[in-house]
Amino acid sequence: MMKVLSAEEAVAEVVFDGATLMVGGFGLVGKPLTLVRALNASAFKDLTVISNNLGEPGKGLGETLRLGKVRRAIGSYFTTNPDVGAAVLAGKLEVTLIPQGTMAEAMRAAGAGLGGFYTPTAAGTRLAEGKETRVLRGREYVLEEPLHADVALIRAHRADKLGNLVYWKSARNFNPVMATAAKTVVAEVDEIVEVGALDPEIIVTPHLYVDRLVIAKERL
Amino acid sequence: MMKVLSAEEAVAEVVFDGATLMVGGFGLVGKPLTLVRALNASAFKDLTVISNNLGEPGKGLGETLRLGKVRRAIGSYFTTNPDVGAAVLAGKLEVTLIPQGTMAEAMRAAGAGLGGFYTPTAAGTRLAEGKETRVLRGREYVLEEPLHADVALIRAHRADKLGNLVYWKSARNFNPVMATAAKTVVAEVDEIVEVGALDPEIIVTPHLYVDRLVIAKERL
Amino acid sequence: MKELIARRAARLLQPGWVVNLGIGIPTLVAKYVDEGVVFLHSENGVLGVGPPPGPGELDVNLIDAGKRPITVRPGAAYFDSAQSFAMIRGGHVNAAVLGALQVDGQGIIANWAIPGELVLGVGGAMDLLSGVRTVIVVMSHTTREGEPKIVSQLTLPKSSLRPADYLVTELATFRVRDGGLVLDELVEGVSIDELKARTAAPFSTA
Amino acid sequence: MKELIARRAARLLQPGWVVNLGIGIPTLVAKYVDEGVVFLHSENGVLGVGPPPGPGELDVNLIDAGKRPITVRPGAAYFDSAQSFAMIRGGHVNAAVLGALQVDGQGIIANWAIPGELVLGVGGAMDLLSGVRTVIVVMSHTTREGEPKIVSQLTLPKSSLRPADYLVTELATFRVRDGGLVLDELVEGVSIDELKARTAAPFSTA
Repeated sequence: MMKVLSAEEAVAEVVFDGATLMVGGFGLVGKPLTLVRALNASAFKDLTVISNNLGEPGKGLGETLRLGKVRRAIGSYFTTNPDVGAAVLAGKLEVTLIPQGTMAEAMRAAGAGLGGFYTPTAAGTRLAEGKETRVLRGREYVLEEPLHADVALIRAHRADKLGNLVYWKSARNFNPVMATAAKTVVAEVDEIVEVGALDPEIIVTPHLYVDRLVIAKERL
Repeated sequence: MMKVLSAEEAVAEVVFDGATLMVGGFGLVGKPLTLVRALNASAFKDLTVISNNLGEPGKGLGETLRLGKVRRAIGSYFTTNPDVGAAVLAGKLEVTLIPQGTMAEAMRAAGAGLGGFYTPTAAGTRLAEGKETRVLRGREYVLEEPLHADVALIRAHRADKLGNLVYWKSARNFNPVMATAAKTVVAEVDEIVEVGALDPEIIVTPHLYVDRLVIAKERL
Repeated sequence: MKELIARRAARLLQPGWVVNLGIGIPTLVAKYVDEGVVFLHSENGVLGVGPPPGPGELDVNLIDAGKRPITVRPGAAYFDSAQSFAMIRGGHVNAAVLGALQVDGQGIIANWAIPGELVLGVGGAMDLLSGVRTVIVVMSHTTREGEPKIVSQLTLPKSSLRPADYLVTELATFRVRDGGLVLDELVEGVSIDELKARTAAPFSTA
Repeated sequence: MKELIARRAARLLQPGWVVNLGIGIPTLVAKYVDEGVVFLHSENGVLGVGPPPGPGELDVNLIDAGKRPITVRPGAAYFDSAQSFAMIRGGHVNAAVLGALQVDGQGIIANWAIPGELVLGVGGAMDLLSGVRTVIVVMSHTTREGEPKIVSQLTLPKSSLRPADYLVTELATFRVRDGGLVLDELVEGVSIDELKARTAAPFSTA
């Protein structure tokens, strides 16, 4: 059976100073807000955060940033939080920008044990600078590396007691693929049901990807 | 709304001499048997068939082979059909053997618009001969190309009238990934339901991958 | 003006197409398509986006890529970001309607970065350009200052090696053919001389 | 003999592990594990394989990778072949129990091809070897002709660059450590001299 912990316990168990964290969500939708609050309340620092964006000013991961815990952010769209630009200009934050689809695919590659992949996205643009490119069958591709993390903090709708997960509408987004790409995966869920209560046909994240469960206390 | 055709009509519309076909299924489970029967009854020839195996002697794709329609077979496990070996020795069939996971991943790469990927599978073995290999972060990988087809003949359980698909237990296997990798996809299903009857959370193959529907007449 | 552009862009979409709409003017295109005939894809993981929620229909966990609340149509499907972009890159999305800051005479687009400014967002624009079958750019014909946005040479960083297929402004619709712009339609009341005066790249009229 | 090997291999599996069982002797391992504690993965797309179907339980569309009818345990999940092998390659499957034709003194395995014979099958063996965290090889210690299958140099084509972690035969269990075989357990009644006589590769005893 999967360990069920409070968000504070889970964060204390799996996070460490200097850790690379994946945090699910597209904006605040599908973001593990209870876990992020526990992270913000913790003393952990020097974090690398891989997430599509860094919340809004002072909210969610935006608060993590304000608390000075984030050393590096990897994502596709930080424009909605002006704190990000200010932190970069102040030399407090390093940002790596990746096209959103390349980011998702790099996580999948990590979870799928691949050494890298060639994508047409960003070929010939500034985001391909410094990356190896290659023409294959007449088209230019960029070589992208798998994107791994120490810990993924994800948000799902329901879990069974083994850790099988199903999601809710567009709150699915990066969560299933992050679950495959991190060494340790903590899933924040609305509800934990008995083993066998989820139809095997509809499980999106099978339990072998999940290490800890936390009940969500914060909702949108 | 998706076109619903008889298997004979569908095969006549989408297959052509020299076509590359993906055919779903693991053994006979998840194999589109009605479509394969229609294919066998057709005059199409010089086919390249991409399928995990080539059926059993004289059954399903094994019959396609006996009819002399298959020029080349790409798959991972042909051992269960002795006709395959005989056809190869007689110079009537060319076989390309790929590790099963590499085959599935190459189909996914085709469906996902990637130019290729590095997999550790088969590195250092005979199946990597003639392929580019590369050491990345200390490990040897094989560069694999995407695997495309002209037509995929797949088997699902239920479709809605738009072409959204759900599968049945282990009959899922290669079908969803083949649906992403072929120019034209024909799905053989047990039942076609109204649009809206399938929960958006449980759809495995969204309708944008599917081009024609056929009702299954042959069952295991 | 934006509505005019959106309405004319919508006419380029064929029945049965799966279409991804970007943020800004592209969003307005939804008003002019029949969502039962054209299927809207949102890269955060929805196929079958419907109209905004009415009273009592709001689900804060159901948004589009512009983070606005949406509903879904019957026959919709949810999927994760990796699968969503696999659809996009793999050519399974028929069209994307995107905004742009500049377009050159070959149809190459700049829509993400401004030199000298810190670039902190790219989103899915480059992925859409790399994979969808038809790219429709919608934009005002000139900048707020009246400078042409259709230029012979981009001064902003390009978004992709892949050109747009159509370019719709409040003055005209262009098609990209054989590496050049072809005037497809002039908006009523606009003269070809006016169009040429406000366009800094050559285009042909047939 | 096969049952003895299977029973001893089963003891290497830890509670909570996800385990993939190959065809042949590996299949027998299922009899000696508690499927509520060890989760069986089948590469055709099932996590949570249960016992063979009883009367009235048969579903011809529910099989394992050996194409035998199965049932599933509560908490099982189905997925497609691409996702199944992503799990395998990505290190999410704790262990694979595989048969072998030969193993060398470094634990490198040959289990798919025989020189001079037409090779028409590889299946998922190479993928399993590339990705699962613990590889347990189960095999008879010698060929039917009495020739050692543990050899200093493979004469059959290797299946992977990655060695096995354990090797279980009817005579002994070896662990692969620092590139060599280490004797972990001698089956009761087998002498170390007998083991050495039937093994054509060196092994250490600590």
